[in-house]
Amino acid sequence: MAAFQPKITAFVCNWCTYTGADLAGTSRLQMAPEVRIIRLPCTGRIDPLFIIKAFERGADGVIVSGCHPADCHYNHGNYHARRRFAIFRDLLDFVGIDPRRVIFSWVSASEGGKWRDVVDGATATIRELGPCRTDTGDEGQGRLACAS
Amino acid sequence: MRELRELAARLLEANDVQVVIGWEEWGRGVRPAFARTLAEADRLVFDQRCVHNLATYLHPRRKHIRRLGRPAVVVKGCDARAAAGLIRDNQLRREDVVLIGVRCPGMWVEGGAEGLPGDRKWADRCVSCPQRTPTLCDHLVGEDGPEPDGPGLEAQVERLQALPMAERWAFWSSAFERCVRCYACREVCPLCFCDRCLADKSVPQWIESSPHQRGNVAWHLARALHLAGRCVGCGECERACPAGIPLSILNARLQQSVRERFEFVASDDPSVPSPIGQFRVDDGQEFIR
Amino acid sequence: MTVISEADLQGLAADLLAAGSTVWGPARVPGTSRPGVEYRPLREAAELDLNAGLPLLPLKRVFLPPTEPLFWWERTAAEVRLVPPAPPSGRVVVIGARPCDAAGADAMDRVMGWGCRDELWFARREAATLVTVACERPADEACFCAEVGLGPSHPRGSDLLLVARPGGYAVEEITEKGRALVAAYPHRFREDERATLDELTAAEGPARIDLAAVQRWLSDHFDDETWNEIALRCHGCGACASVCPACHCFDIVDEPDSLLAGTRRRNWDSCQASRFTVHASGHNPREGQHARVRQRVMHKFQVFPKRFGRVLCTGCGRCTRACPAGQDLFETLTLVSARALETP
Amino acid sequence: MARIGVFVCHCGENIGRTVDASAVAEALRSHPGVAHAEDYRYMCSDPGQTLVREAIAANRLTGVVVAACSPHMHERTFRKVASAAGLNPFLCEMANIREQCSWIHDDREQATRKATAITRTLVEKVKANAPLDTIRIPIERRALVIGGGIAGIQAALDLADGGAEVVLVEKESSIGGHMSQLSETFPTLDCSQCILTPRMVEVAQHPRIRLYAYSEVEEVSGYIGNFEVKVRRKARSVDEALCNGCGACTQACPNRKVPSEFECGLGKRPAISVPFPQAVPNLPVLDRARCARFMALRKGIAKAVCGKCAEACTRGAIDFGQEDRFVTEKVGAIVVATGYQLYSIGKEQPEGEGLSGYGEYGYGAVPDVIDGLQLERLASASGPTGGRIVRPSDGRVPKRVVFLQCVGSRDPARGIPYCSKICCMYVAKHVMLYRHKVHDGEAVVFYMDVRAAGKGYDEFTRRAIEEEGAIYRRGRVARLWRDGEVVKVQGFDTLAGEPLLLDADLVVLATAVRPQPGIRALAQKLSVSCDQHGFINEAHPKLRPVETNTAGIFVAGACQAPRDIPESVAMGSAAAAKVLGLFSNAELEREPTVARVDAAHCAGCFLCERVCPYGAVGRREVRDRAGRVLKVVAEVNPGVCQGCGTCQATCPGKHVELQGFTDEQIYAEIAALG
Repeated sequence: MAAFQPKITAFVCNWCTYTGADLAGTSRLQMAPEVRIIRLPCTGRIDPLFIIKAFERGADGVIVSGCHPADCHYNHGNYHARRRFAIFRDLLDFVGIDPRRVIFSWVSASEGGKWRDVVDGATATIRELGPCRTDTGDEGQGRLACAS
Repeated sequence: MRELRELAARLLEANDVQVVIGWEEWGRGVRPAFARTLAEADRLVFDQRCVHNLATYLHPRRKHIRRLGRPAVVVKGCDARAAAGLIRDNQLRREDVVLIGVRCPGMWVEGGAEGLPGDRKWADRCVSCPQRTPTLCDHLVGEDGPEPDGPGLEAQVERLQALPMAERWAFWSSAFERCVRCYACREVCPLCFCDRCLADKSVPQWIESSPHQRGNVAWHLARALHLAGRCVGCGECERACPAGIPLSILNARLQQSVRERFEFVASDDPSVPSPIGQFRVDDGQEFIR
Repeated sequence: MTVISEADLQGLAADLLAAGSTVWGPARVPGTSRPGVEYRPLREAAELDLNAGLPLLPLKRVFLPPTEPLFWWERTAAEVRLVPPAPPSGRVVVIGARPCDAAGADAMDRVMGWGCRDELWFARREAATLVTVACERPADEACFCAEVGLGPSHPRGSDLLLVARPGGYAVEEITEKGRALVAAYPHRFREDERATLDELTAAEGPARIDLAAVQRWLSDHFDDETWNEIALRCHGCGACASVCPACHCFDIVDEPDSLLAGTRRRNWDSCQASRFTVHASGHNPREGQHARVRQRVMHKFQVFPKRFGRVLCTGCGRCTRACPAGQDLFETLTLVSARALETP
Repeated sequence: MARIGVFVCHCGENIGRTVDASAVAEALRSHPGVAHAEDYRYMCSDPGQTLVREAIAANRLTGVVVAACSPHMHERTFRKVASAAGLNPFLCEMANIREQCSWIHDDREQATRKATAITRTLVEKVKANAPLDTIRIPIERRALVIGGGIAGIQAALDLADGGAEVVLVEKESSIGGHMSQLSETFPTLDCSQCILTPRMVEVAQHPRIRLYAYSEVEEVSGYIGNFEVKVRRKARSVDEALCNGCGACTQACPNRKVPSEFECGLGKRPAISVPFPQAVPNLPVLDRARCARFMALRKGIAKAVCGKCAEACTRGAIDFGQEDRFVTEKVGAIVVATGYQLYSIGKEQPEGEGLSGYGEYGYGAVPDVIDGLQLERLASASGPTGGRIVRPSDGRVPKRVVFLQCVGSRDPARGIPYCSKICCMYVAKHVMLYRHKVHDGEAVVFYMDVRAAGKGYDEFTRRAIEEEGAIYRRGRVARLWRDGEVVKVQGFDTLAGEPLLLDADLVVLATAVRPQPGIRALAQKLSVSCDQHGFINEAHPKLRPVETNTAGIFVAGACQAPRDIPESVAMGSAAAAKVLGLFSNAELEREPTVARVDAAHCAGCFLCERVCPYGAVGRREVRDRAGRVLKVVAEVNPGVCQGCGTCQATCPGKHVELQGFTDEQIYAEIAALG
């Protein structure tokens, strides 16, 4: 059996984490290649729907990252986001979807190293948790495996 | 009952309101009633069967109700909280409605319990109710009843929360599997007032409309999230669900979450803002690295 | 007269399961907020529960699943490839259907075969054998099957009709499919000449609604103040349509499964949903709940009978039971019927 | 049907070494909707840009994805290229395959696969992009400066000299701020008033400056280029048009015992007064709380008991019935320069700031324990003592003065963890002023560190120690109390390692610099943010030091952080330059990545209004043809919106869309991953 290659979607803010990820590149920090970044202006723009959809479309894990508290480019988008994600995480846990599949972090524009750690850490976690599947329950076609 | 009927009659007679929304007897218990005449007002009832949240009729979407004129609505504690929610979210102006509060004795639902007539028990949500007697009202009628007892919703939340994660998933995925996406839960919810629900939006289709696992999980997560900090615990969603999905437990869990994290309990004071849409600099972030 | 004991009926279910058939029947469901049984594909025969009254939800999902794929697509830069679903296969037996549900399926046959034939529907219909159990008594005061030309032991739509007798059921073979089932499992059935098949009737007095009068009144009262009154308490939640054994409106959607592939599906829908008839322009010809409530009554008691000669309602009363606001279809029909008779 | 062009850059070896750029282009070529794909060694080079431009035209492309470096590097470059080729610039996106791919992976196969996936994601996004037009906003070429201290004066003069109209609002009756209270200034020891008052007069006489002294900002609405400011002109009880500043009223006032705020309580003033002789404008204010006439009226004595000032005024300028007036000014930019106040060691502290006083220093109740500003007044030639440094208690000349640095500052336990920055310098200055006046006096300074970074600053403090003989003791003072005629100062010299108990004649506390009271309320009116101490937040601590996060609002001086005079002046000039830069355009151009409300479906819950950090969401009535209000919906002001998108994530129905990052675009990106 081929080694499990997790798919991880990262929703990051433009000003801190995206820039931090750029810095990781400029600093030539090597990291796991499974993460795909979607750039947004602010964590305040990140809707739990994005995370749900990412899972639906085959992600095994999701990273959400933005500016540290008090550093938000838009003053307090990240504070609103933090409330949203706290509730969302409680909900995931309660319905039995492993909340470890959603990794929240604050990574500033100067924390290239921290971004590398988040990416590598997320990859290791998801590798351990295994694939996440969503199902339409259609009979006979076997197009999507059952939830595991 | 007499008190309620007389009050309704007075309000109608004075033309202070043109309709009193309350409950009436019918073949299968009680149901919402729209009293516009004194005779109709004299048929209003209130007792432990009046589970319906009549604040739902105050939605701006209920245009056919608005056409009846200025309404008076009979509200229990949870219904008053719902009215407060509508006011809080700018869906209703306080001066556009007369609220007749009833001292709510707690509602009875199907299922045997000692000391109650017939095959009845206290509704779990009423055992957990933070405030049965409304304060957001122009009139207050009725008498206090005995304290409802039973396990309450918290006990059910705790029971599920204590299970291993895989068993929680088994519980909820089999519950969600039964959903046929009729959206009855949404339509009867007094706080689901969006002009067009996210679930009805197709560009993009965040929530697939098909009642398969993928679509159902997305719908139920989104529905619960949108009610976090707004749900008043009236239980209408669960009551309306033809598939009997225990939505109240899901709602109760998120209300517990906003209570513990943001010290918010949905009250019938419309001036207290809901926790989503504001923040504290020192909100907990134990889950963020 | 052919009879079957309670034990043998359960045994029949076990035999069918063992033979690889899908067996549906009323069974308890864990984890719901309300007690009662539902039609479920049985995992084992012991789940079958025929004494818990009318199942909460109708039987129609056996033939019209809440969601089903119509085909899959796959895109490349050059073309779009379509893959049809495999036709439904394998024998299905429903044990313990109620007459109102069987009649509902039969009513829907009219629509599904009208104009173009719905192959998916009929493939499932043909693969299925309905073993119906007559109702000894109405489930509750919401039942009104006798008022719509059916009854507690009406055979319409059934392949076998079972009528309770002490310790078991008398068996009436309605169709060839029913006969074939009896023939295939002879050890489960036996003959008992003492047994008789009594038609069960609703214990009520004379009919309270005159369907012809209702149809007549509806034809003449599309715009009528009565609709506003009837619809006042309605939330438009559509629970009535979900639980109706004869409602069959569906929506067709395309859903991507991956970047370049997806599924076209058919999903249940309801004329009670406020956006059911919204045009692309934003205009909604059925603006207002009264128009949607009217639509449901009109379709069932005016349009459908005009086209197919019978109403699209089997009197199961589920809509009334399911309604969170106390809408009562029978009450509406009584009202309309009375109005019709008042005004000749 | 989309016709997307994909341009994959090798960036020399930077991308090419680990990503097979040709393979990426090849993979995308067969992707649905891609009409053209190619790779090139340096896409940002002139030939590279030409290649993109020509391909857009030749293939009638409807969108472009440049797979190269970070959008932070070259998004602007390639959007310009698209624009030059006639394509809307917002139909061009960058796929970051350098910083976020080639530079962080070394496995060529994996990196190439990832680069392909990243590029495909952006192709899917760009298919959902809509052409956007730059937002143009008219600019009112007038500026409001709030605060008439040295920072505000500098900003106002630079703006006015630069050709802009200026409205200067000062809450006190004269401009000049704290600098007008200072005796001399470090590190040159030139007289503060001598350098300040000419600037104050310039303000008063400048044809393009409208000065509202004794006024406060009441309300602010609007947005960059288009603010509307309501100013409260507090009642002076003096008609400004009639008063010629002769001072007769002041002379006539019988109540001469009011502690003077300007003299920090060390001097007295009449109930009607100007704060200091050089005040600008030179107009008195009648202090109604202290005026005998008004006090009598408050007690219910109807008869006017005093009217001496009015009798003395030959021009009839005294107006006892005057009320606060309001004026509304339209301005295009605002400079906040409200300055500072000194922390008090008293028991009473402002609510909600987490501050506490110094019980061990007697909560400020010990006479002959004064703060730095009070010493300035004692040392000032125009001050209450005519420049003689004497003890407030008995008027004796102190022979030993003990200076305490960092009182409040750098003391998290009192609620102020930051360094007040100016104290080290002014204490050194105080030592010199004292020693110049009291030649046999002894100056002892308790300090934590001497922070004297600045041109000529360290030399200045050295002079205080080496030439003026100040005794610098490193350590803090644990306790001070009154003992007969002297103040006992108990401390510890941590360098010498010895406890100290000194008898001081006078103790001067270098108390912490804090923002002005009311700063938070003002910040709220302006929709700018404060840090936890109340200092106004700059937009970026390094790169945007005089801008705030609200476009069109700038900050100068000590309201942003503790600042000395040269810094305040520099910030005033810098803010003026930023405003003049803004005003140099006829119209303001804004990125069109702003939120837009779908009014047809907006339910009017206004959650978006609550979460908007900029107050960009307003309300609009939707009416039918007969003019009846159907509903009230949210509306985003594109001039104010900064494009964070928090509104959209909060809107339950998603009926507000952030242009450039719409749900459809993000959905497309997420879907492209599957």
